[in-house]
Amino acid sequence: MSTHTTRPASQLDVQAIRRQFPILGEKVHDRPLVFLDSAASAQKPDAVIESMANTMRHQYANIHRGLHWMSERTTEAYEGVRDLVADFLNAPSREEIVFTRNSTEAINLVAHSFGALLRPGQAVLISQMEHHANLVPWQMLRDRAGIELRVAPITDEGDLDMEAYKALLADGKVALVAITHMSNVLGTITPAQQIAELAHAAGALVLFDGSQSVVHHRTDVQALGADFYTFTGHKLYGPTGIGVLWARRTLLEDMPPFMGGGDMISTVTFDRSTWANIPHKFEAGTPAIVETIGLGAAIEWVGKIGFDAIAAHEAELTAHALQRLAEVPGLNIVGHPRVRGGVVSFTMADVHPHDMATLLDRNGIAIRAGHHCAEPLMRRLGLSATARASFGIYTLKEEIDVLADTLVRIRDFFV
Amino acid sequence: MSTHTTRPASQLDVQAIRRQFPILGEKVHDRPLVFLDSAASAQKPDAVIESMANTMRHQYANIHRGLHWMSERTTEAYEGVRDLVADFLNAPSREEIVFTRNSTEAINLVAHSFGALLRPGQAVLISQMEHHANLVPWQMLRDRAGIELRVAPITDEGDLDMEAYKALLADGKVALVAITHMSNVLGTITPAQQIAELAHAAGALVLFDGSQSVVHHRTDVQALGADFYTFTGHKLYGPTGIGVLWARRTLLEDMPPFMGGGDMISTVTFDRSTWANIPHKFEAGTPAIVETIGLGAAIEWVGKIGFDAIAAHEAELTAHALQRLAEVPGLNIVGHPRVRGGVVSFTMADVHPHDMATLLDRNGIAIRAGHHCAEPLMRRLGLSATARASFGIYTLKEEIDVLADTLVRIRDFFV
Amino acid sequence: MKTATAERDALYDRLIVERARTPQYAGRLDRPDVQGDGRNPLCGDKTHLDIVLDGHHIQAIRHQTRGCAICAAAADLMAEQVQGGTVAQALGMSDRFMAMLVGTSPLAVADDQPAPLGALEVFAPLRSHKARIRCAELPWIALKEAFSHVDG
Amino acid sequence: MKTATAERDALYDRLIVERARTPQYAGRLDRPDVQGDGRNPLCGDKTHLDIVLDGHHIQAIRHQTRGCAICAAAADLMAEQVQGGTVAQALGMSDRFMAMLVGTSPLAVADDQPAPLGALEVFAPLRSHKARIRCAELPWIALKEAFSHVDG
Ligand SMILES: Cc1ncc(COP(=O)(O)O)c(C=O)c1O
Ligand SMILES: Cc1ncc(COP(=O)(O)O)c(C=O)c1O
Repeated sequence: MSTHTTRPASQLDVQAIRRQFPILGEKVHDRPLVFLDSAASAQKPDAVIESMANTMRHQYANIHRGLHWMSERTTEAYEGVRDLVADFLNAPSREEIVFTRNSTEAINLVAHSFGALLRPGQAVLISQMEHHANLVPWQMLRDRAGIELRVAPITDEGDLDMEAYKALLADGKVALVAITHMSNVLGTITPAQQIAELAHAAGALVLFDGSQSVVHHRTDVQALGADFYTFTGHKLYGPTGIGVLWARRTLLEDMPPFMGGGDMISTVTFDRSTWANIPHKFEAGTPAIVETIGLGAAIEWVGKIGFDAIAAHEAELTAHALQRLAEVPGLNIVGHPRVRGGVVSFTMADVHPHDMATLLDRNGIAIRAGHHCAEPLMRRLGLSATARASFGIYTLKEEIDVLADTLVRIRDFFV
Repeated sequence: MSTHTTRPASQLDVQAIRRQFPILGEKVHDRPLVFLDSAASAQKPDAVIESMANTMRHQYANIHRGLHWMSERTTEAYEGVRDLVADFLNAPSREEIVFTRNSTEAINLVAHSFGALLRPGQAVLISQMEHHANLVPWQMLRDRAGIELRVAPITDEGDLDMEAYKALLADGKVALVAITHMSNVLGTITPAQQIAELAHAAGALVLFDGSQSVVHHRTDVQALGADFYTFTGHKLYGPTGIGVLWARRTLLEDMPPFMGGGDMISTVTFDRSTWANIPHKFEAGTPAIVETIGLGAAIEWVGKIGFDAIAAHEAELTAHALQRLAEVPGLNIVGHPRVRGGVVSFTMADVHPHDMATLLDRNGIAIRAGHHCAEPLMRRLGLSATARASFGIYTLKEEIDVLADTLVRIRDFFV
Repeated sequence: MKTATAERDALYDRLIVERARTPQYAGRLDRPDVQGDGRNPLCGDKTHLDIVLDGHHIQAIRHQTRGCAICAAAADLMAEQVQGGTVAQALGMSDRFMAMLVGTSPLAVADDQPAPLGALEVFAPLRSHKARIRCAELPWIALKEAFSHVDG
Repeated sequence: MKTATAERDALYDRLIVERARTPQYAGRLDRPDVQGDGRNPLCGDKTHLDIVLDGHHIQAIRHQTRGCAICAAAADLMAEQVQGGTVAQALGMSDRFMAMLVGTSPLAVADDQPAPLGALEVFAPLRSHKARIRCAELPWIALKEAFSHVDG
């Protein structure tokens, strides 16, 4: 049916993959949808949609506290995803996997519960390229707990400035380094292993915001030397409403709970309550049961495709995009990091990113424009907004060509 | 197809409704599923399942920050549910509707953000029949903020002891009354309007935990005189992962945010951030987009059936259950409140609730047994556990008969 | 090719693109009687207005705008439409403009008072691009602020 | 009718129901050498063990159990099986019992050591009722606690 016949050099059969995403057959303003906004949220394959629908159709009840068949089977399915996630991250133990709504909640949980153990005089160190999700919670902690918030600068290319980073660790006051594993604006993949080594050498723990990175390559929290790691289901071809915090067991054990309620307690009296074991201590109330099961389906689906194929495909797309976009008159690529994932930001002389986005949309092309929840980074870049195209498993080289061609016409129209 | 032909006196065509719940056709241990555990979590009609699946199949993208068609349409769908919820609760304004994961998170949000405005010397007043979700967050607040936690007793019948309640308000120290609108154990529907009037007269605000009650009758937060109201989607035939906090505008405006991140800010610099307007101030990060849309479908679905029909049907079921269960030898109904919803707890002489639950399950009947996340209430009742049957839109009188008959056989088996 | 895109985008009328590129009312005034500011933190757009009044009349108006084409053109066309009129007329036009954008009025032609929006009607297609409505509204928000202490 | 339910529930073997109703090893001992407690906060089940030792041998054991039939029968049948044996034998039996419940061992018959679980095998059907496994385990957890300071 499709007129796209080129097959990327990677092993991925992209057309076969696309057929598993019903939405990719939709039209927008009478044009075929060209979806280049996966970094904001990825589309969902049938496997995920059906696993959720089938749970609700055939095997659903509230979990943990039920003694009946539906409840036991649903509990098994839910807890089974904890094993899948532990495996996905190569976590030492399933009990170190805490389910949250999204990456934002995972980071807030750490800021609240690990943050409660920090004292004035200690510092949290973030970077200049953080998403608001890995910035505002630390700011709120700073204002609440009287700790210091330090910001590691980036280079003009968009890499973490490692010398400055080391200098900021030097006085030994930093208790926690919280840094993105991949920038949602610049595409930068940060040298997580080195960041962790330097942090540990300075007596600091390290949290990586893996919201963008887990989608593009295999993640191994042990090899990275991470202490905390977070990601969010909806960017990993999974459902909304589900995210993950991984943290080392001893940390989770020492941290006070975040929210109180059912399922997170051991015993309750009006005077005093005691907490359940990890990870349940951090999962109050009825969790996002169906979404967790959907996340499991997403992880299994991605696992079947394999990160070797995914990474190869996305590297090819990104290289192609950098080349084609560079040819567009007046276009300026924002960020030239050493290692990058499938995200490219750009601006265009005389055309505001919002106008680009709207005009692209009129042609069926979905990109994002704005500050990408990274206002301080925009300020560092001297910009108020960028346009951003981002790629996923289902992205075609031809779609990038359509983007580049349309940008040329938009530029013509404006200048 | 079905052999059930009786039609309840209420207007509800229960068989037609049941056909919309695929799971009700399932078998458990080779017996037709008799699902009497809706108070823990209700099953989902096709309308909800399909609205979620179709969103993911045809019209999905991240919301609020996108300028493209998919994002705008998804934003409209998501924000449209805020209108539906405002209407569902008869809230004065859509901006007073905050989406959370569940009721538990809604209460924790209030305990955290409203709690931050309380000072030592002030008190929060709960009741003896609270779910842990409306108890532990206040306990944590007490321990954090040095406020007092008071507990209003219940009568032996399972009603709030109104005289004692008044007495606990008398010194004017209570800043907030947080009480369930319907007990998940006793079925008690509390006199919310009267509770609110007395609270206000004593200078206290009032929060109702509507997790159980919104399912059974029409809710009007203005008529009740509530200041805060919470409920949870999965008990209202809606998805997991989505709950609601309603609060009066001025309260939400005065409260500091709960979590930090994207979407809840107005401007961000490393020094200082300012917050978005309500309700966005309280919705950090990518929300449970698809689940919110599913909640909207649930509310519309329930609305089409109408609370008059639902309440009549459930009243009939509950009366029937009370009568049939009273005939089971050795069975003791726990709680005889003045006004009750479709929840009946019971114990049986010489048979532990867990054994009842497992044996009922072997016969395809799903009920709940345990402390129902209300340990202090169990202690008040002098019990360690109860069995609980709970009814929903799709429950048949015949299913209650099957329950009662099977309980008689279980009792025979044990005694 | 140019036309292909342009045709698809009634929204980006040539007038909008031209006024964004070559504004007629950009700049500052020496001694403004009132000033107004609009800022959209979500996208970083800003506009500043200087206004000189002569009684109830808007004698001169200039804007300094940093933003997208929609916002820049909206500021410039607004200035063109309100200069020379009264404050009350400007505020009335503001209401009709907002109503047109949210689609509550059929192209701003009310029954009793057929005051047209003139060139401002090029913004009507924004109705189907809700996220961009704020861009066109921003200058009018600044105008309202400028007049918030002036009697109509 | 009685049989109908009973047949469906191999899980609730008559032995379990009888021992729950009429335990043989319920009660306290006057001067226990060791004691153990098990408590499942989720369901409120509790068991207390008093044990009199004679060297490495379990001379007498009594339990006081408040809980469901599974828990009560498990405590009573455990007492019956371990009384008279050594501490090491009891702990070995504990391991085999747990393994049977989680289904890692085929009915507790290991290759080299065919030590059967005897009457305890009535609990095997619990495998498919994961939420109830804790009920049967509770007395064994109390036993482990009792022996935690005793050399096997
Ligand atoms: C009365 C009551 N309050 C609160 C809750 C908590 O609801 P959720 O677990 O969805 O947060 C429940 C249900 O478990 C309940 O019955
Ligand atoms: C780098 C980064 N961190 C955190 C987040 C927040 O993810 P979520 O909104 O799912 O919590 C995002 C995505 O928006 C992101 O790109």
